[in-house]
Order: sequence, then C-alpha cells, then structure tokens
Amino acid sequence: AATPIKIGVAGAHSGDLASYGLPTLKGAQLVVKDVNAKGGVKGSPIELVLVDDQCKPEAAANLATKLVSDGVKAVVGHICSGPTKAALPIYRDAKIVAIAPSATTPELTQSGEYKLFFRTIASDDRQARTMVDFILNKLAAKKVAILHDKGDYGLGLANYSKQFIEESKQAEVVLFEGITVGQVDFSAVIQKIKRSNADVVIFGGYHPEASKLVSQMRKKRINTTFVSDDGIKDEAFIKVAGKDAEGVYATGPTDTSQNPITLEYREKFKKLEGTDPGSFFDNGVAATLAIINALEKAKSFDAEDVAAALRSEKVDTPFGEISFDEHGDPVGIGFNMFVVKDGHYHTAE
Amino acid sequence: MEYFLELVFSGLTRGSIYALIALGYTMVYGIIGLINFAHGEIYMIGAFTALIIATVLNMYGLPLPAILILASVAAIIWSAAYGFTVERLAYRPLRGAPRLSPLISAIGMSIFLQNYVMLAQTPNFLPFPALIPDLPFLNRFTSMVGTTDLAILLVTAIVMILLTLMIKFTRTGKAMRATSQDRTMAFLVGVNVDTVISVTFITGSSLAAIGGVLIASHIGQINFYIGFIAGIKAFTAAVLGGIGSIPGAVLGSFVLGLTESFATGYVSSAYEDVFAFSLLVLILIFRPAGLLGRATIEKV
Amino acid sequence: MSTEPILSVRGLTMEFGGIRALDKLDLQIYPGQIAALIGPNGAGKTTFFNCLTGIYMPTAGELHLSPPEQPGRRLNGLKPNQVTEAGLARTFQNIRLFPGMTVLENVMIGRHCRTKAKIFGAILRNPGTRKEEKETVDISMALLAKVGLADVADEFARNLPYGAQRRLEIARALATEPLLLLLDEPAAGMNPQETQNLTSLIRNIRDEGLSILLIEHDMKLVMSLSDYIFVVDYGRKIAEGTSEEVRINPVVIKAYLGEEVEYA
Amino acid sequence: MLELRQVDVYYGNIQALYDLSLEIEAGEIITLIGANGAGKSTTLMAISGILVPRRGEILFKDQEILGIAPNLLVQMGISQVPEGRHIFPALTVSENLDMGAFLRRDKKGIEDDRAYIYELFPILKQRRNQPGGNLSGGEQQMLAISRALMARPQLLLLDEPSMGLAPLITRQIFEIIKKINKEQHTTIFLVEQNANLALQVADRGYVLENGRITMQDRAELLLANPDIQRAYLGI
Amino acid sequence: MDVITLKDCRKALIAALWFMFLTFPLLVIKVNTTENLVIWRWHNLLYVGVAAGSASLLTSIFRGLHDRKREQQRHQEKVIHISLTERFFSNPVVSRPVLAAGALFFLIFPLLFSTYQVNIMTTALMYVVLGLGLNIVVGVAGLLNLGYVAFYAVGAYTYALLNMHFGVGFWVALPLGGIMAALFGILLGFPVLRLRGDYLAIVTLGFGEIILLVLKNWAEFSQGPGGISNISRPGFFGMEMSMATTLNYQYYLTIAMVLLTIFVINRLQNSRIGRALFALREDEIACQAMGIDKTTIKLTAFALGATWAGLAGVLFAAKNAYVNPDSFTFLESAMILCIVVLGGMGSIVGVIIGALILILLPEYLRAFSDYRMLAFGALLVIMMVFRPQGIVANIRRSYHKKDSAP
Ligand SMILES: Nc1ncnc2c1ncn2[C@@H]1O[C@H](COP(=O)(O)OP(=O)(O)OP(=O)(O)O)[C@@H](O)[C@H]1O
Ligand SMILES: Nc1ncnc2c1ncn2[C@@H]1O[C@H](COP(=O)(O)OP(=O)(O)OP(=O)(O)O)[C@@H](O)[C@H]1O
Ligand SMILES: [Mg+2]
Ligand SMILES: [Mg+2]
Repeated sequence: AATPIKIGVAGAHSGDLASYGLPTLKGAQLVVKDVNAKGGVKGSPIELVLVDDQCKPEAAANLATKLVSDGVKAVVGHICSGPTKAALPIYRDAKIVAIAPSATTPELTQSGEYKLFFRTIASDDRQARTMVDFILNKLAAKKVAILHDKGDYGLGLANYSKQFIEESKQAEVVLFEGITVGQVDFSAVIQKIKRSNADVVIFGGYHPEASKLVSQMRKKRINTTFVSDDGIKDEAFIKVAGKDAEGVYATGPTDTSQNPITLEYREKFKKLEGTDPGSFFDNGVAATLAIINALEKAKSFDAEDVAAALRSEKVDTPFGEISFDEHGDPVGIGFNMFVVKDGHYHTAE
Repeated sequence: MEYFLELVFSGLTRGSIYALIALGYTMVYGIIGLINFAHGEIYMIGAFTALIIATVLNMYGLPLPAILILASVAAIIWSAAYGFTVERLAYRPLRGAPRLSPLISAIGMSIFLQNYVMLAQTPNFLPFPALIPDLPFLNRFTSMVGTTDLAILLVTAIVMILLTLMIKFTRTGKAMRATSQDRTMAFLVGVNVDTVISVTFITGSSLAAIGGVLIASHIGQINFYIGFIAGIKAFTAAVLGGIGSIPGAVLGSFVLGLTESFATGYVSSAYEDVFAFSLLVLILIFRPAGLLGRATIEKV
Repeated sequence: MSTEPILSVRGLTMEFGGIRALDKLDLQIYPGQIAALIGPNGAGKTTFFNCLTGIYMPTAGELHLSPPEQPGRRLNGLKPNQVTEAGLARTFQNIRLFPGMTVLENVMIGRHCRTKAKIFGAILRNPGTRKEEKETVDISMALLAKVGLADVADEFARNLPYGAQRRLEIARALATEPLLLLLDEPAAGMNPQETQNLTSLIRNIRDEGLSILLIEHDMKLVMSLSDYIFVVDYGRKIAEGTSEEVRINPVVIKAYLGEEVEYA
Repeated sequence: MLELRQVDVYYGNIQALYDLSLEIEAGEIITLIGANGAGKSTTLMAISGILVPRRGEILFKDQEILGIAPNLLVQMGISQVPEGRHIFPALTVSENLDMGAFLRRDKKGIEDDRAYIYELFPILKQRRNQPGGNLSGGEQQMLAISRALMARPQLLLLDEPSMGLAPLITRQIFEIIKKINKEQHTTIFLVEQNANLALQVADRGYVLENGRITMQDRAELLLANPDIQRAYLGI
Repeated sequence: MDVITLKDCRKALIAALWFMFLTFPLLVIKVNTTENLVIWRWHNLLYVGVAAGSASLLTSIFRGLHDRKREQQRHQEKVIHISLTERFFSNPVVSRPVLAAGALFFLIFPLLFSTYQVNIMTTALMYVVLGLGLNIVVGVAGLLNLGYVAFYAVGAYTYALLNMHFGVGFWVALPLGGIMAALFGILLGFPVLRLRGDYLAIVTLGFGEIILLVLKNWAEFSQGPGGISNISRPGFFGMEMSMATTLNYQYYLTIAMVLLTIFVINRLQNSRIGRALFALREDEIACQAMGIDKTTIKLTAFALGATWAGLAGVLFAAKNAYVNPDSFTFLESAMILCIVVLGGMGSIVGVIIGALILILLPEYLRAFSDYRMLAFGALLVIMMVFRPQGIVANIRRSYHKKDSAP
C-alpha cells in the first residue's frame, strides 16, 4: 500500500481545556475516516498524528518538533492562541502548513510572519467589529460595560471592542474589567455593572464564566443586555445557564446548521458520542476538509504548493464554500449575531 | 451607601463560601500540620455526589426539599468516606516521614481525584440544579442578598459555633488539640490518635460536602476543577486567620472576601487577587501567626 | 579579683505580661572565674540567659561585656548572632543541636562567625577559602577530641545519647571562641560518673582562660566547681558569695537547698 | 504485674535493646539505672507501646500486651512520664492536667486529684492558666509528673523525674513517689540518673549496659556494691 | 507462615467492598444534566471490587515477604543494612563507570534520538536546573516556597522584554535574568523574614500569583496574556543554524547549564554558607545563637534559589522563542517542588533523577492519553508512601576523613 500521508492534530485533548480541543480532534478523525474510505489523497491514506498540548505554550513547542520529526505534511491546530504562537516558528522553519480551527489572535495572520499559517475562524478584530456594530446600530447602546476573562482571547476581544466603540463616538465605555476565571462568586463585579448604569454588557471569554455572570446578574434582577462572543455560542452555554440564557447575544459564524456538510458531521458525531459536538467542531471539520482538499489539489506536498492551493482552491465546508486570503484568514465564513430564544440560538435581526 | 452595603454583602457571601472550605483545611492542618491540597477535591466530590443523587432522585419525581436533604446527606456521607480513605491511603503511612513528603502525597492525591472525577463523569461544566428554593420574602433585598447567599451565611455561622464548642469542650475536641501538639504524648495519656485523626478528616470532609452543595447551588454549575481554585483561596483565608484556629478560618475568610469585594468595587477586579495576597502579606508581617493564630510558643 | 568584670549586669528586669521573671538583677563576673547561678525552678535563671544572649528583649537593665580590647561593650539591643560575635556563647536547657547534621558539622557551624568565606569564595574555592575551611575542620576536630566525641564525628547529632549531646553543645559553643561561656544545666540527665567527667571538662575550659557562668541544680557539681555563686529566687538576687558562704546562708537553705544538706 | 521476656528493640536497623528480661511485682518500686544511651528510655517506650519490639513478649497482669495500641495500655493502667517532659505547649497548665485524666470519667475524683496536685506544687496553681510551653524547665517537670498522676495509674513509668529540678523539689518528688506507692499502691518503674536517690526509694534495681541487663538485685545490695558505687554513684 | 492468610483475604474483601461503596455514585452513575440523561454503569463496580481486592492482597503479600526477609536477616546476625543508593555512591568502583556511562549517554543523546526527543530532554534538563535551584531554598534551607515559578517568570520576561525592546541577545540577557530574579528573591525575602513554615508557603504562593496576575493584566508592560513571541534564539558567534542544529545547540547549552549548576551548588552546599543554610533548616534559634545572621542567610537562600530560576527562565524564553503567562502557573511550582521532594531533598543526584522522571514520564505516558494525569497523581502518592525520603536520601559529606586521606 502507499505510504500514508501524515497530518498532525494538535490541541488540548486532556485536562480542563479539553472541551475546546476534543471536538476538533473528533471532527478531524471523522473527516479522515471518510477520506480514507474513498481512497485517501492521491492514492495515499491519511494518518493522523495526535498531540496534546493542553493549551500550554511550552508543550506546544515541544510537540511541534515532534510533529516535525514525525514528518507530518500539515497540522490541524493548535486550539489556543498562545500555543499556536509558540509552535508557528517551528512549523515555519520546518516548512509545514498549519491550519488552526480556533486560534483567533489577529497578529497570527496579520503580522505577515507566518505565510504557511491559515485558520478557519475569524480573527478577534473581525468578531469585535461585528459585536460593536450590532450593539451600536441594532441595540442603540449608549453606555457599554466591557468585561473579559483576562485570557488571550477574551482580553483581545474586549480591547478591540473598546477601541471600536471609542472610535465610533456613538457610545461610551463605562466599565472595563477583567474577571477571575474559576471565581466562586461574581456579585461584586455585578454590583459594579449595576452602578455603571450600562445598557449593554460585552463579555469576552468562554461560556462557563459567561453563564455564571449571567445567572448571578439575573438573580440580582439586573437585566442589562448581555452580549458575548463565539466562546459562548455553544449549546452548552444555554444548557448550563438555563432560562437565564434567554435574550443573551453571541457572535458566531453565520448560521449554517442547515448546510448538508454541517448536518452530516454533526449527525456522525452524535452517533459516535451520544452528545452534541461542542464548540469549534465545525471549525475543526472545516480545517481538516480544507487541508485535505489542498493536499489533493496542490502540485506537490511541498508546503508552498499546499499553501498556494489553500489560497486559490475553494472548498466546501460546514461554513459553505470558503477559501483563504493572502494572510491566511478565511474568506467566506460570515459573521453574525445570534440571540438565545426558547433555548436555542437564532440569528438576531 | 447602598453600593457600599451591596459590596459588604457580596464580600460576606464570598467570605462564607471560602469559610466552609477553609474550616476543613484548618482542622486538618491543625491536627497533622499538613496542607491538605486534596481538600478542595473533597469539596468537589461533595458537589458531584449531590448533583448525581439529585438528578437521579429528580427522575423519580421526589419533591424539592426531600431532594435537597437526601442529596446533602449523600454528599456528606461520600465526602466523609473519601476524606477518610484519602487519609488512610495517602497520609497515614507517611506519619513520621520528612515534613514535605505528605505535602507531595497530597498534591498527587489532588491531581488523582480531579482526573478520576473527570474520567468518571465529564470534563465539561454541568448545570447544578437550584436545590435551594427562593424565599419570596427576600425579594425586596435580592439586589443585596439572595436566598442562597443567606443560606451560606447562616450555615457558616452555625457550623463555626458548633465546631468551636466541640473543640473547646468535648472530649474529642480536647483529644484533637492534644494530638495536634504532641502526638506521642497524646498516645501516652490515652488518646487514640488514629481515631482522632480520622474523625478530624471526616468532620472536615463533611463540612466540605456541605460547602459543595451550597456553593454549587450558588454558582449553578460545577466541573472537576472547581475544587482546586476554591481550595487555594480557602487555604489563604485559613492562613490569614491563623491556621489551626476555627474562628480564625472564618474571620480570615470574611476578611479575604470583603477585601476582594471592595477591591473589585472601588478599584478593579482585574487585580482582586493581587489585593487579596498583598493583604495576606501585610497582615502576616504584623501578625506572623495570622489574625487569631497564637504565635507558636518557643521557650528556649 | 580586682580587674574589670568581664560581664556586668545592672538592674535587669524582664516581664512576661503580668509575670516578672527577673527583678532588678545585678551581677558581675570576673575574667577567669567559674560562676554559678542557682535558684529554685522558675526563678528566672534561663530567662536571664535569654536576656543576655538577645533572645528576649529585657524590659529594663544594662548589660555590658568587656572584652580586653573593647571594654564596656553594651549588649542591649544586639541580635543573638551579634551577641555571639561579641563573645558570649551558650548551651540550652532543652538541647538544641542541629539534629540532622553530623556531629562535626554541628561544631563547624559554631565557627561560622569567626570565618568569612562568601558565596563567590565558596564557588571558586580560592586558596584563602580552602585554608579557612581546613582550619575550620581542624579546630572543630580538636574541640571534639577535647569533649571526647572525636570518634563519633560523622554520626548524626540526633543519634547521640543525651549526655553526649550535652557535651556536643559545649563543643559547639566553644567553637565560637567566646570570652564567657554560658551553660544551662549541663549536667542534667547525666549520671554521677558522667558528671564528674563534665566537672573536669569545665575546669579545663576555664584553665584555658575562659570565664564560665553556669546554671545547675546538681549541688555537688556547683559547689566543687564554682568560684562564686549567685542565688536567685522570684527573679531577685537573694544571696551571693563563695560556695562556703552560700551553702550556710539560711535564706538559701530555706528557698532552695532545703535542710540537711551534705555536699562534698 | 509487668514482665518483659527476651525483648529486642530496634530503631530502624539499629538494635537498642538485646534480649531484655525483667519483672515487677505489684506494689513494688523498681529502678533501672544505666549510663547515657544504655536504653532506659527505650525500655519504657517499649512498655508503653510506642516502640514495638521486634522480638520477645511483654506481659501486664499476665496478659500479653505486645502490639496493643498505647492508648489502650493507658486504659489498662500504664502511665508514663516521658523523658523531656512532653508538655502540651499550647494547653494551659490546668488543661494539661485534664489531659492526664483523659480516660477518667469521675468528675469528682478528678477535681480532688487536681486539688491534691495544686497542694503538692503550689507554683502550678499559680500558673494554672498559663500555657504549658511558657513554664520553666522545672515547672514543666512538675507538670509532667502531675499529669501522669492524674491518670491514677496502676503502673507508673517515670523517666528521669528529677531532671532539672532543684534539690528541694527533687527530694519532694521522691517523697511523693514513695507516698503514692504506699497510699495508692501504685507500682512504680523508675528510671533515674540520680542512682543514689533512686536506689534509696526502690525495692529492687536493674542495671542496664548497652541495651543488656547486666545486674539485678535488691536496692540496698546494689547501693553497697562497690562496682555500682564506682560506675553509677560517683563515690 | 503462609504467603496469604485468612486474615489477608478478609482484609481484601473488606477493601473491595469499601471501594465499591466509595466509588458507587461517581463511577456507576453518570449523569448528564444538560441532556437529562442518567447512565448506569454497573460493570464498573465489578472492576473496582476486583482491583481493590487484588491491590489489598498484593500489599499483604508484599508486606509478608518483607517481614519474612527481615526475620531471616535477624537470624543471620547483623547484616548491616545500607541502602542501595548509599552503597552505590560510597563505592567509586561501581559508581564511577556508571556515572561515566551516564555522562556519555547525555553527551551523544542528540545523535541517537529524534529532534523531538532531544527537545523534551532539553525541557527535562531545564527542570533539573529549576529543581536544583529550588532545592537550595526548600531542601537545604528548609524554607517551603510554593511560588518559585515567579522567579522563573522573571527570568523569562527579562529576556523576552529586553529582546523585544532593545534587541538584547541571549548571552547578555542570561546574567541579567539571573540578577533580576535574585533581586526579586530578596524583594520577596524581606517581608517574609519573620514567617515560619507553612505561613511562608502560602505567602510565596501568593507572591507567585501576584507576579502572574501582573504579567497577565499589565499589558503595556508585559504584552498581557498574548505573550511575547519571536524572541531570538541563542546565537553561536552569529552562525545561521537549521532547525535541528538549533535544537541540538540548545540541548548542549542546557547541558552546560546543568553542569554549571551542579558544580556551583555542590560547592556551595559544602561550604560555610551551605552549612549555615542547613543549620537554618534544623533550628533557627540555635542557628542565631551560633552567630549566624538569620536575616542575611535567609535572604541569601532566597536570592540563590531565585538566581537559578532566573537563569532557567532566560533559557526557557530562548528555547521556546515565546513566553506567555500560562507557563508560570502554580501547578508549575508544584511540579518543581515534587521534583525536589521525590528526588530526595537536599540531594543533587536525587533532584536530577526526580526531574528526569517527572518531566519525561508524562511525555511517555501520553500513550495513555486520558489516564496520563490520573496515573501521574497516583504515582506521586505511591512513591511517597513507599519511599517518603525520596529516591535518593541525602547523604551528608564527611569532612575530616577525606581531608586526612592522602
Ligand atoms: N516566654 C515566656 N512567657 C511567659 N512566661 C515565661 C516565659 N519564659 C519564662 N517564663 C516564666 O518565667 C519564669 C522563669 O522561667 P525560667 O525558665 O527562667 O526559670 P528557671 O530559673 O530557668 O527554672 P528551671 O530551673 O526550672 O529551669 C517561669 O515561671 C516561667 O513560667
Ligand atoms: N530515634 C532514635 N533513632 C535511632 N537511635 C536511637 C533513637 N533513640 C535512641 N536511639 C539510640 O538508642 C540507644 C538507647 O537510647 P535511650 O534513649 O533508650 O537511652 P537512655 O538509657 O534513656 O539514655 P539517657 O540516659 O541519655 O536518657 C542509644 O544508643 C541511642 O543513641
Ligand atoms: Mg531553666
Ligand atoms: Mg533516656
């Protein structure tokens, strides 16, 4: 048989952040299973090399060299931005294409340092732009409180949001606070929100903190509109927050849940695991599909060629047909605002 | 003024949450001088047990108060059993070992229990049912203090008083104090040291379980990692109050909770932990044994 | 003795909360003397040592040490380590060795304040440091030989029997090159035979030019060794004098010795 | 009352007692004398169950007690005043005494005994609310002895009770030992450096050398023995 | 004496039943409250019972054999029992070739293994430096420090920031990182001088958290949680190097660092300063009474320990070319502490072995993916229970015999 083509899958697969890394891993495995069933890429089967960086930069750097020495042709990953930053120089030097499903820091692509890096998720600034436009234009917010979880992702979003709001001069940022992840009680910060008289709260971060915040706000009868990011656009958020989730806004890729590819893979996942896939599942599937498509279409497996193919060839993914711009950011993944209604996310008008 | 009061209540809530966990820390430390890093995990296990039992009972359609009581009792039983077992397996064989060895054993236990629960259940956050019903008469004050906050405050106060009385006046309490000061001598006056230590772990773990149920109801969600973060803060509070002292643990927790609350309210929550730990350092500089801790008597 | 006292204490008072452990104590010790401090349990003897050596901060009083080259050095307010450097060394009533270190190392620690190797010296091990290190070992071994512990030099201090631990404490204190050696119940826990050996050891030390102040309840040892005796009770000096004078002093007999004393 | 048969005790891999046998009749005072490090304290710790002999038998009132937990031995009537006093430093003097009576339930009796002890050692009464750790060495020794008496033991093990005590008090302690032996019929096992005094109050004595019993006899004969005089009495 | 007695069997049965009870809610019932699902996994009960029972039996057998061996030894009269490690190190005929083989192995390591292996070995070696540094504070001076990683962070950020703003190179930054960390060590040392034991532990833990929070929140200074990327790798006379060469170079650099650390710490431990540190651990009051200035010696301990963390930090920043606050969490401090204690407090060889085991083991346990951390936690407990003094118990040097030898 032909020697398999190796593709690395890197991310948090164990530990407390596993819930962000495992969906991508499962997505990649499902895609590869299909591809291999159809005969692989250019006649060679795909073999996944899984590495678990637990979202730790130093582990990511070590594991990147592992992937390099294992001879992978491309990497799907990493999940968190920090590890991605730590690993990218290694992939660059070793000439390997990396495509991240969920690393959103703008500078990864915009710095122009990493020509072989791509991602299937919008960068923070685009997301913040969507959020800010929505609250200014649709919600007509005048006073905005911005919270973040002090993390790379949350803080990045919060900073861009603040910047955009201030530039727009249509509203005022009345509060800018970092909260502590894992804290048992947020009532002090909630009192502060109340006192700031904000009409909208923007939160940059992930769903566990978001649901705690929302629940505790609602318990204290504070009904300020809550707007957050892709990190909470996850059914898990609604399930944990329950009825308090109603009316919460979250940005996310344009709703493609009726897209046949999305349906197909979600169905497969559900059959396999018995639950709905978590966040970034679609992104992971998209990244894997994109890289396999590029390998198929590229002149050779050389990184330059694969990268060129990623840029030029359109590919069908759960987000519809996408390709990548010269920086490596996705073209075709639209961004929308969603709102929780009756226990589900719906596109907000 | 109203804002100030709101912050006070928020600090008290947070403080009593810390206190419920800190009490167990302080008891175990008091008796065997061990920073029981696995204590946070016992609290987490209490919360999980309550969640599991409550969910099962809910399927059988029991009324809410019955579920609350049964789930709490189950949480106490199993947390106590875990606390007991952890001591037997990981700490008892290490009596008389170099001082830091049990600490490493405790860290290992903490890692083990976290991963055990993660693998046995799920790494994801699970919503915790609202076991404590909202009391209507509190509605007017909800902006300051909700039902769960009140429940936590009350339970903390009761537990502290009962424990203090127990340690001061009961035989078990005396045996605990003697054991903590000189284990050999405690044996020589007829104290069953092994039993006393087990009782201490069981009591501390039961408190953690109560904490687990209350706190999880308050936060509304749990995962396998909640014990670790809460545990570190609770331990800080115990030290602040004077480790080994029961009222100290509670006082330390309130001081810590209030500091964090005011730091968030008047400065910024970004640095709340910086304030908390700076306060700790400051207090320890002036009172090296904590707020209520008695300076170790060193007569030469 | 007409020379300057090597140690002079005036009006020393120490209070713990309500308890007055020392009450305006005065005392002088002259060079080359073996002086003893005796008194009932809880009279304040150990407290006196603790005040002298900077472990407690006395409530009132003046403490002066007079080394030949620097007469009248005030000890008040010095930290324990500075007191030791100034020339006062002590042993402890409840033995305080470094139990996890070897016997030799215990004595070598005593040399700390008389040596100077710094971090870089230690790393580079220049000739100066090496010489100093060798001296430290030699002096320490010599001291161990003197107290009869040379053959257990590599034993952990904690494994020594009680009496040997007491002798090790003396060797360790001697290593700091004191002018005045303070011994707190050196014979406690020793049998008469061992006490006799201790007696000659202490005498030898004095003969080498040190002054000694000792606390002891073993009257045989006190009476046979001391040139001068101070008796305290309730923190106050109730008598002083030579052993002959003290022994027959009715106040001392009543407070401390009891009737029917017959000590050689 | 108590019998040790061919007991070997080790610390880790170091042997401290060799083939040690001794016995005490009820109501007797016996003393064990020996140089530093001979193994006297080790013997007491083995009887109290803190150290478990690797070989041999220990019988208390004809019952095998080897391996029984120390607290149960206290319940059976064995109390010890350990070497180094072991006062509970943060408990007050009065609480230390309470701990001595930990297994007793007769409130009245406890109070009587406490009063009796305060009579014996008035200084302890003065200091009753002070933490034990602050006491002077001699005061602690008095407290340690008192604490053991509070248990009303049948067999009292005393490890160097006179250490650090003023001559007056030392004599007083030995009076008390004789007294409780007479009045309360407490059997006493006395380990003492002050062999002279010890042999004066004891009925019989054992001599321990390097972990082995080398001699045993009636106390007055030992007192008169020239070898003993030279080695242990300093005459 | 039978290998298994009836008593052992009963004990095993009780253990089995107890653990079945203990694990019942968590292992048997799996709830998914988001889906309102309850799954019963009765088979787990069986596994737990069997596992607990056999574990109990095995310990009984093990203990029985151990006792029997001891019994036999006693009859053979005085077999002086010296631990294996002690025997190993006291006998140069055995230890020298083994040590030489070890040295050779490390020297040619990059020739034998893939770059990935080299890379994780480099990481492990960095932890050796960290472990040895912490060992000065915890193992030698007895000051429990739970925030050691703060100094590591200081070193790493010193290099990262200097490199980012001023283009300072690795070799210049290396000593600067050490010095900065030492200063922070003293800074931490001052307020905690009066604290004892575990009070110290919690303050140092707090100090670690404060440094971490400042790094996270003070973005103008530290670039916040995003971290600093593109830090220059260590240069070698300005040569251009390929990826693999760079990694190998870093490996040898780290080896050199480890050797330097061992050399310095070994000399320090056996010096006047080292003895004073040991004495501090043993008895603070007696230490002062011997004329040792407690303040100076404590600060020295903190500064010395911190220096090595700072140096390791610079090395870390250079190796990863990227730093962010996530690398400096409390767990990292705990890990380094585990290295020190597991290896054997105060023992250099022990710390080296401890670091290699604790850092390499999780890497190789990756095969067990999910069970990796579970096994790791259990291992820490088991190791401590069976060998509380650590893998290599500390052996104190004998001064005079050596000096009297020719
Ligand atoms: N740190 C302290 N706090 C409170 N009281 C103290 C302290 N140190 C000593 N005392 C009290 O001061 C008195 C004198 O104690 P000290 O230890 O000096 O007696 P001493 O003369 O050495 O007696 P002994 O011969 O029994 O050792 C005692 O009554 C003791 O209780
Ligand atoms: N914990 C220990 N570890 C190792 N050896 C010990 C230990 N305790 C005592 N030993 C040794 O056991 C022997 C007997 O000690 P023990 O304390 O019983 O002597 P002793 O007769 O009571 O002496 P002393 O008169 O000094 O109290 C001594 O050689 C001592 O060094
Ligand atoms: Mg005294
Ligand atoms: Mg003894």
